[in-house]
Amino acid sequence: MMILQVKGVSKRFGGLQALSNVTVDVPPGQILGLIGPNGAGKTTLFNVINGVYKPEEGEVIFKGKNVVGKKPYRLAHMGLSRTHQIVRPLKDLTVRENVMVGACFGSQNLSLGKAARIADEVLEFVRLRERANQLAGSLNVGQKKRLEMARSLAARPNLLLLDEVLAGLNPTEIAQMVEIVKEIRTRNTTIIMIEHVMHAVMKVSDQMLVLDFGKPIAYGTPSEIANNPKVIEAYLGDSSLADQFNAELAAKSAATAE
Amino acid sequence: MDFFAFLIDGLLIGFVYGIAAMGLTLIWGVMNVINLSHGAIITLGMFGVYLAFAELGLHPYLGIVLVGMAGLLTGMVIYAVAIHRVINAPHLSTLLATFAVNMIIIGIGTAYFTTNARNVDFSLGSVKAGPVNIQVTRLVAAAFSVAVTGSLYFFLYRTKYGKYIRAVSNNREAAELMGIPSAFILALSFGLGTMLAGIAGGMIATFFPFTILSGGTYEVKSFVIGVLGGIGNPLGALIGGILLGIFEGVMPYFTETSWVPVFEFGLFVAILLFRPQGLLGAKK
Amino acid sequence: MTTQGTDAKPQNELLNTLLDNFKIWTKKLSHPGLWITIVGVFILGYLPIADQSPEAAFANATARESTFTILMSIVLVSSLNILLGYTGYVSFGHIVFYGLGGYVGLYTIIEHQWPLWKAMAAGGAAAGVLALVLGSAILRLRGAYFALATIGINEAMRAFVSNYDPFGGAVGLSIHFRVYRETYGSYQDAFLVMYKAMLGLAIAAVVLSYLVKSSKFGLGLMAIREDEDASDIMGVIPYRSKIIAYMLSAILPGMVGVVFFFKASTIEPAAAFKLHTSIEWLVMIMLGGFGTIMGPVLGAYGYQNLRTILLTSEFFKNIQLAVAGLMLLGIILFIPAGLIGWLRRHISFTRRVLT
Amino acid sequence: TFPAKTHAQSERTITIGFTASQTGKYNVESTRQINGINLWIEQINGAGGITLSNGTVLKFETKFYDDESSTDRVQELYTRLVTQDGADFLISPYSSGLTDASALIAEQYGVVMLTAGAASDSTYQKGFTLVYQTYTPASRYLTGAVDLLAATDPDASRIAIVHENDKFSTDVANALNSYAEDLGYEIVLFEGYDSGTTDFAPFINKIEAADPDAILGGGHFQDGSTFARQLYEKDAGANMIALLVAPPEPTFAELGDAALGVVGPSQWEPLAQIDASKAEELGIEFYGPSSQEFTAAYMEMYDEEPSYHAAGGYMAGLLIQKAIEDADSTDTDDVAEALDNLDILTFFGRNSFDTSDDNHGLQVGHSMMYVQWQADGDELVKQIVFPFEAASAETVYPIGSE
Amino acid sequence: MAILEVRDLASGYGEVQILWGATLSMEKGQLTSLVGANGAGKTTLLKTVMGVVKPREGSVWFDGRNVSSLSAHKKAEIGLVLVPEGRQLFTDMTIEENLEMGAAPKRAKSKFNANLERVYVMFPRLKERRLQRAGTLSGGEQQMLAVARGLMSDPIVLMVDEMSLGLAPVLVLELFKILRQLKDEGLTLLLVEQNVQMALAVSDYAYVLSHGKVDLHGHSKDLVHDDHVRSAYLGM
Ligand SMILES: Nc1ncnc2c1ncn2[C@@H]1O[C@H](COP(=O)(O)OP(=O)(O)OP(=O)(O)O)[C@@H](O)[C@H]1O
Ligand SMILES: Nc1ncnc2c1ncn2[C@@H]1O[C@H](COP(=O)(O)OP(=O)(O)OP(=O)(O)O)[C@@H](O)[C@H]1O
Ligand SMILES: [Mg+2]
Ligand SMILES: [Mg+2]
Repeated sequence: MMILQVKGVSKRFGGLQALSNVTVDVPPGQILGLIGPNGAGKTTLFNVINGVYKPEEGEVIFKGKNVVGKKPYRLAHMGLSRTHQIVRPLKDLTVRENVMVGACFGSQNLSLGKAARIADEVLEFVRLRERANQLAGSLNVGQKKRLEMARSLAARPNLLLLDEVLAGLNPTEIAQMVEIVKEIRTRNTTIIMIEHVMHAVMKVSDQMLVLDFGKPIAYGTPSEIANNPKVIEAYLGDSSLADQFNAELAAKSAATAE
Repeated sequence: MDFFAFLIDGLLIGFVYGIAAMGLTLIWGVMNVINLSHGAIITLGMFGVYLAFAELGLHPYLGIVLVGMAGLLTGMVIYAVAIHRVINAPHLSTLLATFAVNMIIIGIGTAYFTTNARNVDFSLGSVKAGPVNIQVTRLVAAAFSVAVTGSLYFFLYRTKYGKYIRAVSNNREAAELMGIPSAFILALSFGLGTMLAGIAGGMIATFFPFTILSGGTYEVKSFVIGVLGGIGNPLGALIGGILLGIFEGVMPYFTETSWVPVFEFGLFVAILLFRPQGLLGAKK
Repeated sequence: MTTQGTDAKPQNELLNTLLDNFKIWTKKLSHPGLWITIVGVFILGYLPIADQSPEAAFANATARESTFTILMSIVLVSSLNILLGYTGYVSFGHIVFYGLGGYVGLYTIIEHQWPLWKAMAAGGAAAGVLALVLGSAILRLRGAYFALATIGINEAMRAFVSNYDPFGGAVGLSIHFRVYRETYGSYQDAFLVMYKAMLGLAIAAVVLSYLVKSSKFGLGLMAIREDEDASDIMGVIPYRSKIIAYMLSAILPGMVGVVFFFKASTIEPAAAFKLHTSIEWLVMIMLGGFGTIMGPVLGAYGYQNLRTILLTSEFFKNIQLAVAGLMLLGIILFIPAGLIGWLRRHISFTRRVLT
Repeated sequence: TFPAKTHAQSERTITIGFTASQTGKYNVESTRQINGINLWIEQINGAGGITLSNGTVLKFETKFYDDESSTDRVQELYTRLVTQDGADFLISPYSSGLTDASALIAEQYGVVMLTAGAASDSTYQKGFTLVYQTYTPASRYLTGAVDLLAATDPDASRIAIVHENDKFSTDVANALNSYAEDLGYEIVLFEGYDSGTTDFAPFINKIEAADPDAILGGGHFQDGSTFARQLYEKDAGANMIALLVAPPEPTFAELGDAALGVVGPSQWEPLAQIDASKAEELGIEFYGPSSQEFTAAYMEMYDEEPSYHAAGGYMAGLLIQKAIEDADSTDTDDVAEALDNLDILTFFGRNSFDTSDDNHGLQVGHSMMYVQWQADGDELVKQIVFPFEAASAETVYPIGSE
Repeated sequence: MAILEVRDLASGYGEVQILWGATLSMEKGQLTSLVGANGAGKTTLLKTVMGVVKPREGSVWFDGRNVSSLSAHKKAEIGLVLVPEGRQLFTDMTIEENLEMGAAPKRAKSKFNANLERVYVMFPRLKERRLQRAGTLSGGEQQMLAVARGLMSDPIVLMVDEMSLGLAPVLVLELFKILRQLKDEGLTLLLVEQNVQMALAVSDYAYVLSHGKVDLHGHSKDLVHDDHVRSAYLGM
């Protein structure tokens, strides 16, 4: 049984075909990496899955039910959580309260007291515990990203959609976040993860889906994807070129430094 | 009853409604400030023209030009004193700041002018068009409204200042970072809105008697018009004003006059519900 | 999260839940801010009626009247704060509930000789129903558009009532003096009843706004205030929550309308649906501190006292409006977060006490 | 009263309390009213006050607050006047709505209240016992205009009644409607307009279509003058126009030609010749200054012609004065009794009150005058045209025929 | 002579102080990178330099002139430009209008057409979507627009906060290439980057900010080999 099936989904904005005929199955417990060039339609796919946009065509089947046309809150109650690429903290609430909203209104429908406990646990988990009483608006970008994460985790989702949670973190912090993601997966939460930080997403994904101009151009394991010429051309860039570029730069800086 | 007469009268007053609303929707659309001193400023415009006419003996239309210039300055001063400090605070703060300005203007105005009605005893006669008797002052006002709308439109959409105004309204900090003097632009926008309100008041004064409290009516109408035409769009305000004028003019043909506001505001709410972006579908 | 074992025993879960609930309620009800506010309002309201001897009653009459005005504002403003402060929706035309309540109440008193409490219930219910009906329509609007719709509704209602004969049309409704004597003995006694009703409503409003704020429902409202779409995605049901908040904020004002117009003995459309008054309510909320429990109370107290001073001072009464405007402007410019916000920011120990 | 009290030549200050609409829509009328009251205070104190038979000399002072033309605080302010400022007598606020609310306070604390500007009859049908009306009530505001029409033009048969949709004007219009119908007139249009109305064009189109001989109605000053100006500019074409409140105000003349021929009901006019000789005809007492004396004194103090609101304010004071004298006491019951029994002629006209339970305090003695703006060379002058015995000029009829 | 110099800068928000005396300096035509952990105060530093956040102590010198008290728009006018964190686009305006606003400083006016041409070549996607509202762009597209808009103002010193955030790898490479090209044309650049490796590779000089102070600075090629940098920021 798949936890999520996307079947032939298409979504248009005016003249722009943001998604065309996207199909993908996600089995429970898996981490699906979703990559693709900027504007490929990744975020739009998330928005279709959780009910923010209604697709013109296709079905989204979550836990066996077609959820097209359902409101986002219905999906949240069914156990779907997401983070936002462009963070959306509830600015005038404290960090803890932000997370409590996730816990209270998510799949578990918790009482305030329980939610507060869960919030503290989750904040600990994403290393924001000491900021719990601060207003969410005063966090910096990286912290806000972790807050997004905490909020959606607190809902105890069955399916978690992560939209570029690694962006804006430095390599050390990325490594920590990757650990967190892995940890979540051990707790039976299925994850779809949009990411541009390749080495990280390659490390954690079971399968990867690549979108380009709204169309799926490749699907497979990370190593298959990494070597897929179509993907390299559209998205990763010529890796030999990258190496060459780096070397050239290094040489150049060495030269000017003399 | 001649339906045509109702229609023409409504149409003509609609132009004035339009220009009265323009200042409000400009400030609102551009600065995201709901200006509760709008009505009071319209009244100041009326008194400006009245005083120029009664005390200085100036022609009312000259008075309107002076009022417009004074309005621009007054608006910029009001902005600097009362609004700039809270422009980044939650939007209720600016609402209340303008409400306070309203209280100050009305308070001083009442103490000084009383609520006695004033009248600019000025007429350009009227022309007969079939069954309809049209005052020339209203025709002039209509033409003037069109001209003002045109120039404002040009200013907002064709000059760099207009674009700056829209940029500042959209993202103040970014505008500042791009080298746009946001404080000045905001003051200018408020000044423009005030100028328009003053001009509208001045025009109204050429054909209606008024008191220090008269602006309130136009303020509420301006809200309605803003919604009809879409907020922040001068052409929308003019068309919204005309629609409202026609509605008010024509409704009494069909029903008792005292029921007109019921339909007027009922329709207003209905439009809000079904076309919140305005009948003209202005920008979101 | 990591320690949250899935293998925890069900009894433990139950126990935990009970314990949680108990903790929450004790914590909720022992918040000093709540009690300070309730006791404050009670003392404020009780002082002018403490001594019922005729001399004291006479001497305190003015205090009773001005306290009545303050209590009334506390109810109105605390209620509006549920919508404005928690949910973030600005209702300019909130007075429509007060006016409608007043009309329904006076109508039942005059036509059906209902006692005050029953009329209050009717006024509150009418306001609640109106909020439900209107809310389901206009709460689909956001931000300024909602605010405008509330103005439209108030104006439409005013115009409608001016033409509606059962409510006396433009002439309004008026209560015969005998009603007070026959039902309550004298107007004084009737007033005392109204006064106590208003005190009760004020305390009810404080408790209601506290309970809402400290509940899960309230948390949902505040999430809506901050970002409606994001809260939707997190599972808050915005539409339903907003309607409930709108109703909660309408019922008490409906009841206040009944009491006030019963006290005045007369109601006319222009007085019942005066837009300007609605805006004054916003002013009071902002003065005290928006989204807080004490803010509206302090705001109402401060604002109405200030108005009394200005209205009655020999020096200012000519230009009291302008002076009030100047003071308001000063406050907005220099303490934009309201009194409570300012205190919480500048005097740290108040953060625990003020709410 | 005990004789023991008489030996002390004590002086007492009597406080007259009221609220005024210093801000808000009733500001003009209310300000004039205060002017009238202040003139009265000045005159009576100047004349040495009132000396009671027990030797007490009464001096007068006022105490007033701004009610902002709103019911919100009017009860609070009247309570303050009575319980803190020790007001001995009250004068009502302007307008019936505010008066209804404040009358409860007067009644509750047993203080006599004279009303001015509270014209609606309903106020006096609410069971008050201490509230007395200075003005002719709303029900008789415009009935005289119909009489005037009947007398000037027997052929006229069609009347349009258009009124502001508020309490006072609606009361007037309703009474007018039944009065005119009883006289056999056809009411071709009966409609209200919203209080904020500024554009009467659609309304006037409707009137024109109804083709009335006379247009009667109006509301308050602002809408009345706007209406008059637009009637003129649109050349509405009725033979007679009579509007409430606005025409008697001196500033109505600012309308220029649009004011010409407009008739308005007035409680009192400076031109009115009311003096002792008239009282003799009626067989009642004449009290206070003559019309000319009042006008002169007022003009000296304020440098403007008194309007009927000013006279009304003065009159309210004068009635208190007369009642105290008659009662020889300031005690509420005594003064109330004196007022109940009062029937006098003053510069303002005749004054007496209904004493029945149903209408206690309603003014029954006084009646309206009707003024019309007429041209006198380049000047606009306000003439009294009805009742004929008080008239200072002939009615110009049809309007514009001059 | 340094074109931009920051001396002992201190600032913060409300009661909280974030910067505790940061000092850095940049030569004309140099590409400098600024790295540091989340919350170290990098963004705050840039905002304080621009004057969006008011400095509490210290000074900012531009081209030998003390500009500490100039407001942000005046700084932009003289050529000190920031591409802010979080894009800060004019979301209700089209791409092209955003670019026009970028060219608000007088000095940029005359070069408007040339600059527009140039950024459209750099980001063909923007050209394709000239009339799309900026708010509806994808995250990465918005980032392109933010950088392009900054370039439109014809800066002398361009500070970019998290340039590569949310960009596809292929585009990141592309952008770094472009920056190098700009630098060769004489532009002075200050990059705040989380992609530390890339930043150090491309820049001449680097500062490491930690807890509101400059912890370490030096030539980029040296810092790459610094043990502390390697463990704290490169994840090695
Ligand atoms: N509301 C909208 N109206 C018009 N176009 C839109 C809208 N939302 C998205 N688009 C366009 O649809 C395309 C897909 O956007 P989407 O946000 O899904 O991209 P993405 O794959 O998430 O890219 P990125 O990696 O840059 O975040 C983009 O070209 C974007 O400009
Ligand atoms: N508006 C604000 N109000 C209060 N505190 C703030 C505000 N903005 C940032 N901070 C705090 O200032 C500190 C530094 O933030 P800053 O954004 O400068 O860090 P940064 O180095 O840019 O981090 P990142 O790498 O995440 O962008 C953080 O702890 C943050 O919580
Ligand atoms: Mg995206
Ligand atoms: Mg940063």
